[in-house]
Amino acid sequence: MTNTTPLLSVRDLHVSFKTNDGIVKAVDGVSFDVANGQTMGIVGESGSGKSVMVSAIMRLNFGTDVIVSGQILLNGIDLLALPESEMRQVRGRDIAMIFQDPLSALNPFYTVGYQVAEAYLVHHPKTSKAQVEAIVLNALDKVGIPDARKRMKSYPHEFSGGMRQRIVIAMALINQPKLLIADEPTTALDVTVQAQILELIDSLREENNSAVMLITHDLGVVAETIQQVMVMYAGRTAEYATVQDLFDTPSHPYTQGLLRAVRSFDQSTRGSLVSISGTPPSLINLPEACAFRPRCSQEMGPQSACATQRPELRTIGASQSACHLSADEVSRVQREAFSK
Amino acid sequence: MKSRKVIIGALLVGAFFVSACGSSGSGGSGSGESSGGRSGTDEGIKDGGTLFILDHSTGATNLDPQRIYTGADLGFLGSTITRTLTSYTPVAGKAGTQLLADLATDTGTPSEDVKTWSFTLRDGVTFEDGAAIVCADIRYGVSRTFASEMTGDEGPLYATTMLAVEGEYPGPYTATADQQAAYEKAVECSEDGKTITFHLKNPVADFNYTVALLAFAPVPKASDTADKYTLKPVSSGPFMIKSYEEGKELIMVRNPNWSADSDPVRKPHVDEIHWQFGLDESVIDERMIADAGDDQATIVYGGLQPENLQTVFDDAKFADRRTDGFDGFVSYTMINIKKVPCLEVRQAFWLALDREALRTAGGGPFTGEFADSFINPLLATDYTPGTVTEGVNADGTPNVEAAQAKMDAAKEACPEVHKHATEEGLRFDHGQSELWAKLISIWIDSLGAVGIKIIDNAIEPSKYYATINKDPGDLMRAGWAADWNNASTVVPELFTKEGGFNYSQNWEDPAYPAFSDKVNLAKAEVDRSKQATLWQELNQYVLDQAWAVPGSFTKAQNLVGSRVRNAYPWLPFGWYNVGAIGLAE
Amino acid sequence: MLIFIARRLLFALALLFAVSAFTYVIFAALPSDPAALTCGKNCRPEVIATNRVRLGYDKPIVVQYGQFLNGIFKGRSYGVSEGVHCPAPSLGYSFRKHQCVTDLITRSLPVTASVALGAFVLWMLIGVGLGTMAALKRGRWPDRLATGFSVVGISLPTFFVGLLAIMVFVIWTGLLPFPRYEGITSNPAKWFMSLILPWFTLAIVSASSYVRLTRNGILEVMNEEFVRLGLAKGLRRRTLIIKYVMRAALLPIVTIAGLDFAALLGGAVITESVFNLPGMGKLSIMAVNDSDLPILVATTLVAAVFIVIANAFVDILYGFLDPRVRLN
Amino acid sequence: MTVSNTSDSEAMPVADTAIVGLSPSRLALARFRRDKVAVIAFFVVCFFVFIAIFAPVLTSVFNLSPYALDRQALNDYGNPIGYFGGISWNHPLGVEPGTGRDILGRLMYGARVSLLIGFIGTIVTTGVGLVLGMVSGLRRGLLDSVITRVADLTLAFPSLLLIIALNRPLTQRLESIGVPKGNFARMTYIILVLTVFGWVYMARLIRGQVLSLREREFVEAARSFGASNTHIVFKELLPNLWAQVIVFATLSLPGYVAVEASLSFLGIGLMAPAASWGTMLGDSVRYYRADPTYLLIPGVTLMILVMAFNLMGDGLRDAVDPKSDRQQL
Repeated sequence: MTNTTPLLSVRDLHVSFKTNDGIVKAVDGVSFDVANGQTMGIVGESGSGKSVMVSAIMRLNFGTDVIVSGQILLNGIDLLALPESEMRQVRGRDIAMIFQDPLSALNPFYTVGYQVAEAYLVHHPKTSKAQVEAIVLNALDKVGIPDARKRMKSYPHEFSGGMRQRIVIAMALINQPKLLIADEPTTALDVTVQAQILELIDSLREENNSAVMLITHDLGVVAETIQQVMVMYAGRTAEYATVQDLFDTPSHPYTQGLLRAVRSFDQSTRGSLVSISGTPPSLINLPEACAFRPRCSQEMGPQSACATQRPELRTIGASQSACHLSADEVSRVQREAFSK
Repeated sequence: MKSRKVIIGALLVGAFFVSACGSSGSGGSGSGESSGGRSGTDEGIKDGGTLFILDHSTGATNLDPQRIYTGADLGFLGSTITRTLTSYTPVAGKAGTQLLADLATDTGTPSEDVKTWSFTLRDGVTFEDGAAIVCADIRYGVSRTFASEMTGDEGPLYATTMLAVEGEYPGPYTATADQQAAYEKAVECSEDGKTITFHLKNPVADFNYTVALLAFAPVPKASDTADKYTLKPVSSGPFMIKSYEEGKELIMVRNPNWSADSDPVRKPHVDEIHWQFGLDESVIDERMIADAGDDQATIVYGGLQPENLQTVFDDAKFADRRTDGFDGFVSYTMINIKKVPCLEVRQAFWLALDREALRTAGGGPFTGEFADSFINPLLATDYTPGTVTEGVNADGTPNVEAAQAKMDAAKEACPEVHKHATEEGLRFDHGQSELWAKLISIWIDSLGAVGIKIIDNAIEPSKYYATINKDPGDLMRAGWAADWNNASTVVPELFTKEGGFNYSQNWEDPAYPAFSDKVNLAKAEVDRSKQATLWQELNQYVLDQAWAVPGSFTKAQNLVGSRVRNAYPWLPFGWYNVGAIGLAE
Repeated sequence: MLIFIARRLLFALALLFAVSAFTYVIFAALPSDPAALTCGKNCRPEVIATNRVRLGYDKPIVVQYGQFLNGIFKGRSYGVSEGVHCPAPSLGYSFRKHQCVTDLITRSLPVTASVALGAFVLWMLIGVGLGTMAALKRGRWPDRLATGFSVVGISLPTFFVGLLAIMVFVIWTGLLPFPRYEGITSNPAKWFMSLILPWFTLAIVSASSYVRLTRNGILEVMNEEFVRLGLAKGLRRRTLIIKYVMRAALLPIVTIAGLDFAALLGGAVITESVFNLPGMGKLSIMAVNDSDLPILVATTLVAAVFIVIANAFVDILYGFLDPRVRLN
Repeated sequence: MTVSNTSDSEAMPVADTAIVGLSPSRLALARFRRDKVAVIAFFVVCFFVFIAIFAPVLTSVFNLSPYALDRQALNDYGNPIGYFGGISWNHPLGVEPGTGRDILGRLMYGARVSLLIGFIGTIVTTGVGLVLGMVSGLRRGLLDSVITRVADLTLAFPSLLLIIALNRPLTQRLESIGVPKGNFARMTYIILVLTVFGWVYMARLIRGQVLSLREREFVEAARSFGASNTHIVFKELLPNLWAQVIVFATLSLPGYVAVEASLSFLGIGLMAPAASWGTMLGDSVRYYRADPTYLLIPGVTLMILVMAFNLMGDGLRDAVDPKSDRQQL
């Protein structure tokens, strides 16, 4: 936790879906804070609930079959309690979002200039045409679209993936939001472009003094720009720490697994990718136990707390971790894991 | 009586005939004749108004006089737009078959040897454009029946068989000058254009009935559009065609150039006749039963559907609007003698066929009465009850025992034919229709009971004649009505080699020459009562040989709107005298 | 864009040519002897021979086809003696109906067009309306209702719907008069009344599949990332549905509808049969029953022309409406 | 906005993991079983198939011959005696007007025709479409463009019109080349034209699939190992296509059943005495006022069968392809 007053404060957030198979608890009691100007990372495998959670923050997933509870406080205002009309004002103005796939995130039927302008006009309806054009031009310039005046009349399919993501970013930042949520913004892009986009996001964050929530399943990608990291597993927080601490002394076996995967990928040649064995659990009717137990590298007996109790988040070393292992056991595991 | 024929083995002509006379049967419980009550009289009739005719078919079969050959059309168009030299008396009952002078001043003057007939045209007879009708118009009209491409599938061929034209005559469109001259020698016009004289190859004692056919109607050469003439023929009668749209409506209005003085036959009452096509049969019946609005001034071309007969005839409130009567047709099954040269098998067929079931499937006793002759009783002079094969049940049910006995006898007498009938099977040609889809199983079942195998050959209607002319089967269904009041238009037509509708190939039968000689005798007989006796004997001869098996004297039922008057069944045509129909207030 | 249009039109033209040749050959080659079909009970070989010449069936197919094409552009005379002439565009002459086929078709086409147009409007309203409603209220009763309607509708054969409609609305309740086609020019009110049942019959059956198409299309678009982004921008739900969802979802549906409509113009065979409407379908059925080849060739061809033109039109339209197509 | 969560890329995998470890077909089966409507539809289809197969046995056991005339059941007008088209103990669904043949018996025999045409038509059409689609997708080049052009041409024709128009001449042609005369030839014709006009849709679907599959890693990989086309088709492509093929076939089957009925209604299908639902409907049209039951019974039966197939097909599609709409939240 940081000492600054949090911009965003999420408390005990639950998001579940009703499906034919039963209730899926996609997000199951997550709490965290994001401070002004801070970049926070949320890391986890596919299916760990990251994207569902950020959608919930924007209230993008409020269908009939979705149940959301808890609190999402933005500057102390509970977004979950806002009427839809006011929530609409929050979207795009206070919180903006960048999507994973820039190829499909832009509406193919309208020019990019129109779409960027639209993002501005929603929240500034009375702006004159010329003014809007100037603002849009400026925004496109800022994200590095060359020849923006001409290009704004082009359609999305006429741009490359990286360019499209820049347009999405321009759109997201045009209202200078306090919080920018970037949901795996680089996954769909070429490796060479990935770094550029991340740098762009970071520089714009600084310029606007916005907070950024960066969601990714790839620890390696984010190490440089992030201050605080939350690792999610099966809809729950597994570990919550600063980047430094997380990398140096990961306390949750899952985090350790993730890190091993990253490092082995970095070092080894192709083909010997180390990953965590097993697949993520079904989120339907999850037992009151540690969700990671079946895949955990530590042998835990059926009578242990691991098998019967859900681990609460607690401080272990420098970070907070939801694991039944004692601090000593954790440090022993840390040593074993990284001495090899 | 009568006139007209159509043939259909319950096919060809569409729904009306299929439903009205599609099956066979005789005797049976029968239904009382019904002549239409008040609608047949002129009670309360007032001139003016519009008469509606509802029709299931998509258009008139034909309006071209030279191509018309069905009773209802002959009567309908003859009474409205097409005049002929002679016509029938416009009254109900037997008197209706009496011949009257129409365009001619009298019913014709034959020569001594009845090989030449002359008719003199009335004064003041005109076409719809006011032009006088002259001999040349009639001569031109008659010449059109020779154009085979025109009459190939339609009109009667009496002109081509009776007229003494030397050499080939291909009709007016393609004839050379010589051919045309030869024709005009056979059909002669007087200098003043008032008298027309027909020269015949053979004596025809009642040629003046022949010319009552619309094929002998006048056509103004200048207006002849050949094939298209059938869309808008020029009228000589009290009505004329204002517009005709196939699939929709034909509108007739009064012909201003027709004068009642010149026409002793037609007494029109209504101003317009709207003939509406393409209506669903069930819908037609439904409207007639409901009798609302214009439908009160409506008659139906076609007749009631069998499934609605119960509604109409079980309820006395329809008594003044319904008619039920014989339509002049005899339905029968023709047997191909070349393929079934065995009397026993033919008789077995007769005995075994379940005519009662067939009649039920076609609508019960209303479809007709089981026939004992090919000559319809309406031809009173020529009809006498025939003697059918012994054992044939009067109620139309099969006599399996007797039939089996005949089959057993056939096994001895003509084993090959027996084998053909029981093993290869007899191919039965009939037109494809929904009703026949049902009837055929009755054939298969009832004949199968005595071992006769039936091979169903449902032929699509448009190819019916092309098919059977090329490749006749063993059995064929048909119906026939006389062209005029003489069995000379029945017996020779159906059973001589020269006949226009003989599909029995009975000239292969050793019994044929005797028959043929006697027919020639009968044709030449000028004494009408002697001639009638000969026809009766010849009819019996055919029954004895079982060249064909009579089915039934068919009936038709109709329902007219409540304001319709003068809608009496006109015997020569088996339908109403439409031109004379009027409306009550 | 111009090149795209030109190429598309050229392709359509080639297709038309292929279709016409194919149609002509199929019909000319198949039946045993079209001339024999013209023959009635008085059938004699001479008559058949005469008719064969009159109908032009004595010439090789290629020549016949050439004459046919020539007739379309220049008009043509039919028959040997006292022949009849049909002015261009002549699609043949029916000796059974005694009329130029072109006349028959110009008379039937308005009927079919009336049927098709009304049914089209209705089915789009019903189909797209219900489909949209179902998608927007997914999982709730309007959705169930609409999907239920669509399943039942898809499973009902057109003729059965038509017959039921007549039975219920005309015979049992008498709510509507007996259907009888009336030209729109001669009596608009009667025209309307006479077509209500055919419209609904056709519309119900077609609408059923459009409910599905629309519903699935909208749901699919709703799941598109760009719709989420729109939402995340703070766009109103209504704006989003109209500008984002409907625009994208309806484009393919409208084009399918265009093709369906064109196909219908060629003749709503079953509906016209059930309701006795003198349109293209009924004309074809009558021609089939009469083995009236010239009419069959012409109706098939006209129907094919509609389909080909509609295809080209839709493709070009797509080029205008969907920016992604423009570049290709 | 209900758009929501479904779009969330993580929602689906979550649902899927519930039954993780099952093979795709077992997985599909499990999903299908959960779909109550589809299961009911499946049993309805089975019921009809059972009746069709055992029609001769059933009709003789219950004495419901489809061909036997029953004069006793008709009045003098040839109309059925009794209410609702002569429904009685002897004739549970009444009798045919005019002949007194049993309607239930005829329906049972009619089911054979409908299902036979439906199944054979589907199998042949699917087979032809599958082969041509694969050839077109794999070979590309000239063969591909020929097939594609023929497909374009086929779609340019008004199919129903041509089916009706060519019915008689083609049936005769078939008979003249030795196909047994009568209903066999008629059925052959129907299946033939259904195939001629039906293969295109299947072929297009398959071609598209093949084009995208052939670019996928596993096919590329197989190719790089020098796998033959046969290997690729049977080992790499078909296993990835079967689900779509089956769904497509199931959904097109009811269409063929309905087409048969429509053609028979127009007088183009089978001819009596064979009983088919279409011919029954065609016949009953004339009686729709006098005997509406006669129209309703085959009509409703046809509707139930077609609907059952459609619902079963829908269920199957959802089961093998859970991304389709119904499974979505």
